[in-house]
Amino acid sequence: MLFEITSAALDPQRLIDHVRKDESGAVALFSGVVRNENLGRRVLYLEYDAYPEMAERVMREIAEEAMGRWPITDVAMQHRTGRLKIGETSLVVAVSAPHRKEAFEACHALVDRFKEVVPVWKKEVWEGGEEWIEGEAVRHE
Amino acid sequence: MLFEITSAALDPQRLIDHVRKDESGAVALFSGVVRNENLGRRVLYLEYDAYPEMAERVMREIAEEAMGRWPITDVAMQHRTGRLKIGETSLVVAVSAPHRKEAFEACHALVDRFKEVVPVWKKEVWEGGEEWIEGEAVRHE
Amino acid sequence: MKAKVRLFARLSELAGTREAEVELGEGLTAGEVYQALCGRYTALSGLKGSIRYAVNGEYAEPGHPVAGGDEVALIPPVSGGADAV
Amino acid sequence: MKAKVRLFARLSELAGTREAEVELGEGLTAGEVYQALCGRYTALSGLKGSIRYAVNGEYAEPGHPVAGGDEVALIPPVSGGADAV
Repeated sequence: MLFEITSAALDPQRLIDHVRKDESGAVALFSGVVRNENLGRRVLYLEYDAYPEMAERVMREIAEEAMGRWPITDVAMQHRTGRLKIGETSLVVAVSAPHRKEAFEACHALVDRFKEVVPVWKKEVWEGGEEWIEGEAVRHE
Repeated sequence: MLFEITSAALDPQRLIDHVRKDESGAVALFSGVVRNENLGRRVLYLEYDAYPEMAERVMREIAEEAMGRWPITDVAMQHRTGRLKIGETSLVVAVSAPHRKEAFEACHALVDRFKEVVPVWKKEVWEGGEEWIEGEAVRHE
Repeated sequence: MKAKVRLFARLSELAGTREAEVELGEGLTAGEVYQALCGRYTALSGLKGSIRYAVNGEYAEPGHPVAGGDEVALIPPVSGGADAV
Repeated sequence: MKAKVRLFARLSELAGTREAEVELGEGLTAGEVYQALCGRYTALSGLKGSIRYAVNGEYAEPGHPVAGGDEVALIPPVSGGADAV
């Protein structure tokens, strides 16, 4: 398992190599990329803030939940902080499993869960304004 | 779009870079990896054969089907041929989309469809024997 | 007896700081630590409904007691990743 | 008037070749091209139920007519990728 909050560029290949095991036939990977538009606004860049120590701990918790729920072999996640341009990768989640169905399901569920509970925040900056985007105020514990 | 049958090592990062567009917020990727066991047999290596010209054409067809069915922005696929060791990647499918749900669904469906119709075959070689693995004899046209 | 408070994202911009110290006196809960901060940084007021708390890096209820040396974090609704949906 | 035939995977091992030429005579279908090959490479016999055909790189029914210069491929059940399920 590998969980990282980092200001450096993310590296999907490293996460694929990390999760791959000799018994895993499938790796599913999600890469979240900064796009040029949101809610009809032309985005200039995003800025990410995080509570790194807690984020890495919560990532481990949700990964362990997923390992208990699906027959998967490993999980790795990275989230980037700081200013990200259009096209840069903010989040990578990789899951390995013997079979692809479980790899896809667990990877998708982990991305959903990440966005609910991992303490990372994004600010959208557009021409003439900016706003901290806030997710649903869910309480999960 | 990018469709390749190649005897060289596959490159997931290149496919991610290829499918990513400024309007896509999500890239889902599948990497099929040679695993050490199948049907209880200890696999030594796999050998892949393909009909490359037709395979690249059929990949394009199923990608276009997917582009018509889901709001996705691009698709790329590579399959490797020749002898592959445990842990080497035989298939990579990458899909970009504005949102992750469609990226995951289309990527998963494309891997399923690839295995039904793209003319690529694998031979499993284990201690003391070998066998061409044959999928379901489906007829889809 | 003091606790360290960490602020992130919109909350840190509203308060103009990413860290603060709060005197616990007879003892405070996580929610009361937030109320104490509101007295000092008035721009933080009125956000109680959307804030979650963490004590020493783990999510905690507003009523969770805070001990001397604890690290309390005010957690606005998280929004990691890139795509909205 | 001849067609080129391509063989892959198990079929190429059974025939001992990856390519063959078949004389079309008065005209043959894709399925008849396979039957003609079975006369030459007897190990290919009996696989009709599992073979699909492609003519010039596109899947075709067994009854698809083959013209001179066409490329006919005998396609055993495909099995790309790595994981079984």
